[in-house]
Amino acid sequence: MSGIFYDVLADPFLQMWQMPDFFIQVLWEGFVSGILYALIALGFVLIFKASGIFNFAQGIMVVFSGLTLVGLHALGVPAFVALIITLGVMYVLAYLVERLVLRNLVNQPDIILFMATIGLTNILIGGGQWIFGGETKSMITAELMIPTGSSVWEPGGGIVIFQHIDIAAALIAAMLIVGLALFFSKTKVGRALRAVADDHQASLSVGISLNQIWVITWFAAGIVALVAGIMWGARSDVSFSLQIIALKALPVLVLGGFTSVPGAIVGGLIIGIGEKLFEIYWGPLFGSGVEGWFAYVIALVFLLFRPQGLFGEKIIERV
Amino acid sequence: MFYREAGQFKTSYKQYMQAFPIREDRIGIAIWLAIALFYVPFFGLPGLEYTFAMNAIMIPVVIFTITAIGLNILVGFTGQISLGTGAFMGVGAYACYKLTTYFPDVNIIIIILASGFVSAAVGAMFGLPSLRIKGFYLVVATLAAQFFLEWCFIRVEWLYNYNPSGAIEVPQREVFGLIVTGAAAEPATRYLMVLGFLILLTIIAGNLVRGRVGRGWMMIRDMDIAAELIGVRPLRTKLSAFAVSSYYCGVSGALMVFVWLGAAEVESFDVNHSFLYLFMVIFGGLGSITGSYMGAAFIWTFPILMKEMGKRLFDIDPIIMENVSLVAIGALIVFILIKEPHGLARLWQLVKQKLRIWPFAH
Amino acid sequence: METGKYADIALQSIPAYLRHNAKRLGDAPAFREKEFGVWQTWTWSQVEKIVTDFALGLMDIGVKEGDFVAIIGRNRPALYWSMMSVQMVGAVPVPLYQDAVAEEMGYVLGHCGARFVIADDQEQVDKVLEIQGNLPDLQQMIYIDPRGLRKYDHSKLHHFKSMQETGSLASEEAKAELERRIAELNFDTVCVMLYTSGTTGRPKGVVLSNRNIVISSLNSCKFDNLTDKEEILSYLPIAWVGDFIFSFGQAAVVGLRVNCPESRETVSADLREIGPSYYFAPPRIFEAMLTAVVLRIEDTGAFKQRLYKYFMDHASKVGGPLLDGKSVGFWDRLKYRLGEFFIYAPLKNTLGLSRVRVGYTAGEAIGPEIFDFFRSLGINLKQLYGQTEASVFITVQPDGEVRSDTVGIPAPDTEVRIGENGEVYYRSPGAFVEYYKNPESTAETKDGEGWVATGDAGFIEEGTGHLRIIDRAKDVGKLSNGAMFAPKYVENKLKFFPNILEAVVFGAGRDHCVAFINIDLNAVGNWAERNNIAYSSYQELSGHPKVLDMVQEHVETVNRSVAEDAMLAGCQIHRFLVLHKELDADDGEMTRTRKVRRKIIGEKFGDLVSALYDGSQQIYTETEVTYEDGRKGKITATLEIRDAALANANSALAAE
Amino acid sequence: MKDTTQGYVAEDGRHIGGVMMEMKNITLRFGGVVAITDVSFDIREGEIRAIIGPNGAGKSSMLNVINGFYHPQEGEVWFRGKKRPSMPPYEIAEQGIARTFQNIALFKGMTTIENVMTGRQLMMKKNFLWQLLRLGPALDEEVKHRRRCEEIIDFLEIQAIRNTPVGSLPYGLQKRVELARALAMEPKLLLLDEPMAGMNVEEKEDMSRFILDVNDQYGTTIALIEHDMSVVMDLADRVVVLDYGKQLADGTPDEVQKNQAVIDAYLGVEH
Repeated sequence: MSGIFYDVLADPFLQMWQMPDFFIQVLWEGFVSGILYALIALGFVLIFKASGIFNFAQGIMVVFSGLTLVGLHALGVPAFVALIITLGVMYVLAYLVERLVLRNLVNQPDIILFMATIGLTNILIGGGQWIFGGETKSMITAELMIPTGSSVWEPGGGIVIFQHIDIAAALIAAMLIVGLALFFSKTKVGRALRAVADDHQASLSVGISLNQIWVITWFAAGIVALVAGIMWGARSDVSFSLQIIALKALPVLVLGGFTSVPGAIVGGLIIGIGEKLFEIYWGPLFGSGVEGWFAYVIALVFLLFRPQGLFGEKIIERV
Repeated sequence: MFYREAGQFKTSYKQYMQAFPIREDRIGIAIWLAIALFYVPFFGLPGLEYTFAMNAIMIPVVIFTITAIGLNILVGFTGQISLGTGAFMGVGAYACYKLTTYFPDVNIIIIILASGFVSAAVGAMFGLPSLRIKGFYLVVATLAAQFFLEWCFIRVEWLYNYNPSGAIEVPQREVFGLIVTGAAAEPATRYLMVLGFLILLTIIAGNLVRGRVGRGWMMIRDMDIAAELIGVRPLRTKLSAFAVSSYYCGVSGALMVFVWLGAAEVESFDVNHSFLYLFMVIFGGLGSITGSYMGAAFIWTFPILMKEMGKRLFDIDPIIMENVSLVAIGALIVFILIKEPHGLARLWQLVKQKLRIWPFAH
Repeated sequence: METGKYADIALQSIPAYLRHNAKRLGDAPAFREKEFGVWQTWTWSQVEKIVTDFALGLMDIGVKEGDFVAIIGRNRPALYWSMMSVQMVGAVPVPLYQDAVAEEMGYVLGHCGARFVIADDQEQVDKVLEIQGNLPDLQQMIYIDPRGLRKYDHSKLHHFKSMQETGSLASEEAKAELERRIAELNFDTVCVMLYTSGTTGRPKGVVLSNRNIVISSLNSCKFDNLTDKEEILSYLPIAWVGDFIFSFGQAAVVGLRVNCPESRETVSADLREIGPSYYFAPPRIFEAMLTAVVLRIEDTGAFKQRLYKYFMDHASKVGGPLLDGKSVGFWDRLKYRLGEFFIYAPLKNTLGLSRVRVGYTAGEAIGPEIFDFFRSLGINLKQLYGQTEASVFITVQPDGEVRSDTVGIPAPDTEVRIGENGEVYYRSPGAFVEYYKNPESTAETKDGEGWVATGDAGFIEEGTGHLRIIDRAKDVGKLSNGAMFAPKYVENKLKFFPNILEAVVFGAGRDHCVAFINIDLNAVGNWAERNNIAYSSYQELSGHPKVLDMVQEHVETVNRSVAEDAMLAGCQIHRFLVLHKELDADDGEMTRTRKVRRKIIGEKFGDLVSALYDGSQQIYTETEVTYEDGRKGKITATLEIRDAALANANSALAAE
Repeated sequence: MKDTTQGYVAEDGRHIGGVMMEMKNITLRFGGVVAITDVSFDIREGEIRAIIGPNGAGKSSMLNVINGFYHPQEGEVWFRGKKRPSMPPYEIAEQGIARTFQNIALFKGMTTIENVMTGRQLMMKKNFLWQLLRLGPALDEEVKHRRRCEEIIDFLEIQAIRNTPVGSLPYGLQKRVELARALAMEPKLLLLDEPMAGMNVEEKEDMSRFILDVNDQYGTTIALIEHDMSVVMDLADRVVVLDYGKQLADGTPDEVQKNQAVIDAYLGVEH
């Protein structure tokens, strides 16, 4: 057996079988980037659920929060103080967005709001570069007491390396998700947020104004962005090219559905693991670099068969 | 104020269906055309150095106006959002490059027009999912096109004739004995060439959007279910919008590389450019050809003028000004969406309306 | 007269002119009508074909020479053509007011014994059907617009189009017969019969011959150099002599281009589109335009208001003189040019008057500030004085001799004299033949030498030779102390205030004058809005004390102005009230041309008149009204009566 | 079995033709919810047919079935003597069925005339090349259809709003524009979804007049749904009454009004 069928259908699996340690390593790498995709997607979902806005700026918020943190530290602010100030900045950002943008665009079509968030993206890019400069920066990993180094696992003679940063990333992400879940189910504000997602009128009965809800969700999305920014920054570096990578949250959303938190996580993992596997085992057939588009094409194919996403409900069109 | 419409009555539908039924509008257009054709090529823009005015402003603005018209057909007239514009322009550029390689003797104008068809075909292909998916989901589909095509521009070496630099370098070509492409081409010649394309493509776009085809697009945009119940076939209509839009993008991409840049790498077609074009369309006005002109001119010249002004007046570092103008454009986008979601075109319409009923207010 | 003496007489009937035009102007536009969104255009040759075919169709259903054929509807080409066709077959067209109620229509149809009716649409057809029982002479009806008429019994009902088709298939004998009939038309054939609404009593049928119409039209066209390039908008009732002369007589003899609006609601929009070069409107339309301009300017920002005021002030200074060709200083001229660009031209454009070369107003006295406003913009607006019996023209203002307080010099070929009682008499080629079936009235109005009494009192101004009209001759009465009583003169002065829509002055045989005032809902309503005066109805607004204060001020201003003229000083208004309802033609209080019927009003509101004279401060009254749909109802009100301050007359005569 | 070829004579003397469309035992479900249960009736050439019922009676669903937008789980739709397979909406439009919508589905970005022109979309055939040149045949075609649309605009007396963007029109006029758009399709069967909902008395009268005029002038078969019984009684030749998805009665307005089940269903619900 030879030719294209062999290359596509048999050889990659054979490789996986022959080098299980490498396969596990690839899976792990994919898992970690999947977690990060999921985090970014989570930010989208939070905002979309609460306000129906497709927040294109979520990706840049990741970069912006990371930059702010690093930038503050570079100015001599101690790491954890900088972290708290950055949280404050994200709150101010959420507040300003609500005040200056959302409030003025209530009842506009979704597409207008979407485009407004593209405008917001521009502001954050320009503003970020203006204040912190456009060059690549390293994350203050050690200062934030994020473990570095690595552990090695040797299953059956092979070798699998686990970066401590990655483990930390996975754990923090998991904690954040659990935290958010608790926030939504246990706190009054969280329950109100869920109510709003179903019915905008409901918020009034809970006694929280829609405007407050928006600030809270945008702030929550900001926190998620900050965590993603730190973790991602620690793995690679903080730079504006991250923004393009952050766009991969979109295919994640397509897979998981725009309003589903579990969907975002599952989608993130599928994309993260899938694209690593594809890049390593099938990529050479195309000449590498397929990571750039794999996620989108998968999402596209997926869309054609299940437009509502993995966890979405079937849409009944009405006249 | 300038309008004298009394006595301009229409005795046939053809008169009504002209592009500019009001005499004063026709005069206005004629004046603009005269400036564009007889003043700019010889004198550039007032207050700016000639070569700079042509190379950095006029030529790209004309080219991007074609892009903006194309994107507007898709986004503004048909309501399908696209973030793949940059890549579709790339398809046009690479197609043009390959065609000149294979047909070195064919007139470059014909080649550029033909390369649009390649782009149209690719655009229609990526438009296929639009039948099943709508809105934000479509954004993902067009991003897929963007990133996949970007990847192709790097990995498929055949596209750039296996040039080790990975870039396409434009050969010199002549039209009517005048050099129009390559470093030796005069700015005025290149400007007039792209302007010629713009005028032709504007007329065609104007014709399309006023007729059956354009109505089909707008029906889909405004209310797709009703459109279907009236007999519009959604697939055919959407694909035609994707194809026409991509044709415009393809032609403008080919012009961009061949007549303006002279050489190009994949960066010229990346997703950031796609955003830029989308801004032009939003800012100028969704669903307006006039708006595409205004949007392209504004979004392109604004940062340049900011930089120039910053340098000349306050001696500010151009990089800072670039960031300032990014923020400014972002803020302007938000502002215009809040104040007038239909962009500059609508503002112009309001002004025009005021002028028509001057001295009254309404 | 320089013009006149039967300018270029060649042809003796309108159908003859139609043929002449078809030859001379062939493919030039003759009629336009806005329909289906565009101005449908017919050339003179097309019109000739349609009119001839329809005439054959008329013969086919039995129209005979001398028959009366009623024409009812709004201004549309098909109705003008119908009149031509009717004339072709030797019958007499009788245009009627389209908004006349069925019984008014019934009287006219019965009086002339119309055998045929050509109606615009279902509404008019229904009206005639309603009264056909009382019309033994009526035989067939023809309609233009088939909408809603499909299910009607078509044994006596025909569609204009289908008759035209029948006509086009007519036999050679029929065609020859038509030619014979056309050939027999001459100056003495009756051209049209127009019913005058008459300020009192039943309408009278004024018979006008081809001589009347053709010569009047020719003379007047020559007077103003009207040519076949002129665009006119036909929007005034087709039954009114003015429209008949402008849209039919003048249109036929020189080939004016007649444009008919899309519907009544779109007249002002259509006016803007067409931009006529020759325009006629009664004073109330100019007044409404000015009111609208003033109100719309008030809605603009401070800058535009100042700009407007600045240039309009300048225009009122030099606009008139410039139009009259008088010499004006260079700087003033330059400033006027600037104003032309910023204000005058755009204003004329929005009003649709940009291209007006000759404009006329007549029928009522026009407020001087209204008249001057339009002239200062550079619109050549002039006045004429005329009536149905004169085929319109008695006196006209030549270019360069235009004033708001005169009505001009005698029209070409027209002689004017003032009778002993001050009444104006004229003799002209346009003077009517007779009142149909009414020899007494004819004899009362027209003497053996052809002099016609206008019924108006006036005098010829010394030096200029211009005629000035005071009032209806019979309305010029005497107060019980013998002083002159000219109610209309006073009423007009009152009506020049934009806030006052109508005024009715009483005083004949009494020792002083009193008045009813009708406020203008538009103007006063706007005024109320600006001054935060709340009101829920016309009645409430008209009774508001502040409104009364305002009206009182106007009345007292008029008193001062009236007192300046010693002869009329007795006409000052001592007491007045503001009526609780608008005077309305449907209630018989006004004529269809919106002239007040003083006598009828005096009788109908007798209680109010006596209250005005008995010194009471308020009066309760009940009034019967007719609603738009024809139902009748009753409204009640308690009206306040005010005393107005009187001015001292400045001559010894009045002081007695 | 009803005679499907012979027509009948309506109250006002109009001759009503044979069966145009027949619904046979239609049942429609959404998931577990049953919207329509075993409903059967026919629509005849040239008649004005009303489907009435209180809110939630399944009228709109029924209209969507006639319209081919919903495909019933059980039952058959027969159109002009043929059983109609399920087909995409645009093919239904090609068969000559036009409709208006309860919640007005005008093209908000266009003016009145442009909206009406969309109704001619199916009849415009000139290809893309002519379209982009907008010359010769394409322009002639455009003019021809524009003229037809203007006639409809004239017919519905909306000349004054010809060039107004529809979004800024009052509700009643929007309804009229929608009717104009449907008429521009020159449909054989016109479906009106609550044509008078939300209108004041005067607007209702106008709309009734237009519906009658359309039927009279163009001979269009009309099926309309309406929840207000009084409106329908003067308008319709025959009425089907639905309640909770079930058919209560079918007959002339007089018959239906006397039907006890109908009276019961309407008592306490309306009026």
